[in-house]
Amino acid sequence: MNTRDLVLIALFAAIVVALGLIPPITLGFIPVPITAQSMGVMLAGCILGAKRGALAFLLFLLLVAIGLPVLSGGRGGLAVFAGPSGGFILGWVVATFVTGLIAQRFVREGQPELRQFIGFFLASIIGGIVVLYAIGMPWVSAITGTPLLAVATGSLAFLPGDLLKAAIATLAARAVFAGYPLLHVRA
Amino acid sequence: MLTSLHIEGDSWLHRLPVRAKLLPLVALSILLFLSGSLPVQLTAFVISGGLYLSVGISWREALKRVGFVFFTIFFLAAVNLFFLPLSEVGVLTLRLLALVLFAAAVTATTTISAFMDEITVLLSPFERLGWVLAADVSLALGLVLRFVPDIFARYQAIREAHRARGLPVRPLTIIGPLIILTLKDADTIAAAIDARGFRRQ
Amino acid sequence: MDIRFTDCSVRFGERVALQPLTLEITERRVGIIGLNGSGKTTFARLINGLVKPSAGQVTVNGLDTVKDERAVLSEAGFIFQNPQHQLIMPVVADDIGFGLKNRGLKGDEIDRRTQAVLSRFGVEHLARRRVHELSGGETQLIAMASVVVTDPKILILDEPTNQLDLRNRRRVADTIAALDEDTLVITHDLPLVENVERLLLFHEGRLAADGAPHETIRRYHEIAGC
Amino acid sequence: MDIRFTDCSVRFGERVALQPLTLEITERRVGIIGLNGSGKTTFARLINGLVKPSAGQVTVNGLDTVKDERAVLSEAGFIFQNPQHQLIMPVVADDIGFGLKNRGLKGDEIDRRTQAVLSRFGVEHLARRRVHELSGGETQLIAMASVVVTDPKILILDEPTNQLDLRNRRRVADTIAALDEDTLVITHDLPLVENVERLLLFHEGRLAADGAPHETIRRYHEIAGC
Ligand SMILES: Nc1ncnc2c1ncn2[C@@H]1O[C@H](COP(=O)(O)OP(=O)(O)OP(=O)(O)O)[C@@H](O)[C@H]1O
Ligand SMILES: Nc1ncnc2c1ncn2[C@@H]1O[C@H](COP(=O)(O)OP(=O)(O)OP(=O)(O)O)[C@@H](O)[C@H]1O
Ligand SMILES: O=C(O)CCCC[C@@H]1SC[C@@H]2NC(=O)N[C@@H]21
Ligand SMILES: [Mg+2]
Ligand SMILES: [Mg+2]
Repeated sequence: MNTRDLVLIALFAAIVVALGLIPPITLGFIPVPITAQSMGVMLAGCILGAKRGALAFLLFLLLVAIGLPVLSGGRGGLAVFAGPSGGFILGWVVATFVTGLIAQRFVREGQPELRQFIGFFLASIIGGIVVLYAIGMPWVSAITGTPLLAVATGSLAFLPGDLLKAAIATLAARAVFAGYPLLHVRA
Repeated sequence: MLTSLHIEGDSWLHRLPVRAKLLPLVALSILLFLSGSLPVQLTAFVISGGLYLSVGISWREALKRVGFVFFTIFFLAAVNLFFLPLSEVGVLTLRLLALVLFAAAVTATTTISAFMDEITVLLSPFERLGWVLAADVSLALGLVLRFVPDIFARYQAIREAHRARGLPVRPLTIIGPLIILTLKDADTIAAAIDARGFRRQ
Repeated sequence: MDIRFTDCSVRFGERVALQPLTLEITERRVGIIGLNGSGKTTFARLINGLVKPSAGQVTVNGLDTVKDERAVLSEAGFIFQNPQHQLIMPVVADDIGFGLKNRGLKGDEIDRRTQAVLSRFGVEHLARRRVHELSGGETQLIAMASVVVTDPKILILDEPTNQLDLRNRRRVADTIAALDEDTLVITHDLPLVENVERLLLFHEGRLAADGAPHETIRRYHEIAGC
Repeated sequence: MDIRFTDCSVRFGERVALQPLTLEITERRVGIIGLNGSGKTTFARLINGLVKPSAGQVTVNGLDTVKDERAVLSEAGFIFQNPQHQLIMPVVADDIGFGLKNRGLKGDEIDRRTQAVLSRFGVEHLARRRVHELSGGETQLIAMASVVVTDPKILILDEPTNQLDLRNRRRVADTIAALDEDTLVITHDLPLVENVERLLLFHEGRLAADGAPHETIRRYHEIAGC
């Protein structure tokens, strides 16, 4: 890995830390908060691509694990992984990777703007929602014993927020792609 | 704002090497997930709670750190009461509480540099395979800590620039320039790292 | 311009950035100099309400920067010390148009005005360029254009010749001198303020000199010890 | 110093940043001036191998910047145009120590050398300060210290007096003048290079003048048209 990639990864992890300054919203009926940091998944995938994006989140998880309060609301430490959010948090790495793969595959320079928007939006939805929920929800169910169906029903509450995040991430990723393209630069 | 959750102290846990804390943590999670016995979970809960409170943390701080996870766990317990028998809910709840307390105790008694040393050891097989360099990981970690304040400062500057131009401050128009300007720094920072010989290839 | 400071002071936490100040500025060309950290940027930000007085009052053309916050913003335009933060859209023309769009103007009118301001600054050729690929001098000029296009009556420029070569410095200086708007220029580049009508010197959060340029500059050399 | 360029040129994609150049530099104090985008930074980066020649060769004290890449890095230290990005670790002393650690030095030795370089630059009091809280002048001095500590024989400084006031500019200029290392200074701040032994002028990627300072500066004014 060249030095520039290493720095890009670190800077993106720092951006995810910064997103954590937006306070989380706790809903009454599901034990996992709504957080702006999951938008980082979509942004990292669509902007840095699969490999560097996933590594940025791996680095972020390392920060959490060694006891830095970088999760929204100033949380951190190993305890977080043992809680109900653990699966979602670990899932961020995989979800970013998938988002990145799709974005790299479907978005190119020189395409009409609309195509690029659609590409980024699909990547964000599939990676940042479908894949992420597929990891996070069974985890909640497995460690808490709550039936999967109940967890899934509760998780519906994330959907409006996550769709909004996908929309913001799409616009931002498009702006970055137009202003400072990194997606296809070889990692 | 990025101060570690480590707590200064000289407790028994503080003096243990990291590995002697991480291995039991892993072992405990496996054990507790395999066991369905209420007494076992209860014992684990009491011991973990005792350990956590023995590290020299104030009650307030102790509660603040695990409060959020506790809240979610109790909430789940309440939900589970509709689906599962009481004893099973007890097992599930105590298990999670025990693990969270133990993990919080490890976090509170381990410094970042102790973690980093352990990570270096854990990475050494991969290092031999040429996949990743431990030195790169600690460099990346330092970079994050170094540049988070810069990102805040830049966020502030972009917000103010919006105001100065009479533009509404919307997340959408801030996040684009914020990311571009931040990532653009990567070129200079990378050049500086190479120029100062921070990486031994 | 008509800017009035009445017993105005600014503190950030413990630190006093500006000592109580009473002052009236009515000249068309004003300059500000002083050592690093002496309070120049803080003073200028008070004028368009980016910094609020901790005590006292600031008015701009009769508007109070606290009470009439929005109105003051369209009265006084600000070009930042690091103007790359000021360019918001990825492409130059879009960035300039963005401010107009937000004022409710329509497509044609936006294009016309964007064109006009770019040619006024002699940078039509940059219209389709990526904002983040501009050189230092170009960034400075585009940042000015993006503010001027919204028709402020007063322009405040914070170190506009930073990192510029002789030619670009001259170009920016000429552009400033030719502006119809009233200007207030903060700088470490003394030749840029040699010919202003009134030059202020800040030192440790106080006004240390105020008057004709040569007199204020002499005092600055004294304070700087060289 | 002993720097040799042999038919060296640089292109970025389509754009030629440096035309084929053959040149030998052996003086102890050298300056570089020129318009924005004329190739100064590119030229300087060639010397410590941050930019590789598209054609031709560059050697520094006999080492080839391509073949002996690592060795060249410890021969020539570089202080960047925006040095706040050059300080990489969160705390001043750690930042200075990090470069030494990577050269395989041990804890005590690292501390000793860090202390020594900080006091050499008169900034011991900044050892525990957070890097992002330094002022412009302090950042500049610490960036120099962080490079000097690794004992390069040649120091390259890219616009070291940017954004500084008269006093800080003087302080940085004095520090540079007092360095034992050979120095190569790129700047738009002409007084800073008035007394170098040899002053180079770049224009549109070519060497446009090369010689005594007053002569090169005269030519620069001609080219800049003012
Ligand atoms: N937002 C802030 N929070 C805390 N302190 C601040 C803030 N803004 C400015 N200061 C402090 O107030 C003082 C005056 O700062 P100001 O930016 O006005 O100086 P300046 O004269 O513009 O300096 P320079 O020439 O370096 O730009 C400095 O000591 C600075 O550190
Ligand atoms: N990495 C790069 N990719 C593409 N073009 C580049 C790159 N670096 C420099 N250039 C271009 O090469 C030319 C020379 O740039 P250089 O940075 O050497 O100029 P300079 O003389 O240092 O200018 P300044 O005084 O503004 O710092 C410029 O046109 C610049 O846009
Ligand atoms: O504990 C945390 O800070 C993070 C928990 C994970 C939150 C998940 S990510 C997908 C879903 N969307 C949200 O807004 N929250 C959940
Ligand atoms: Mg200032
Ligand atoms: Mg340069």
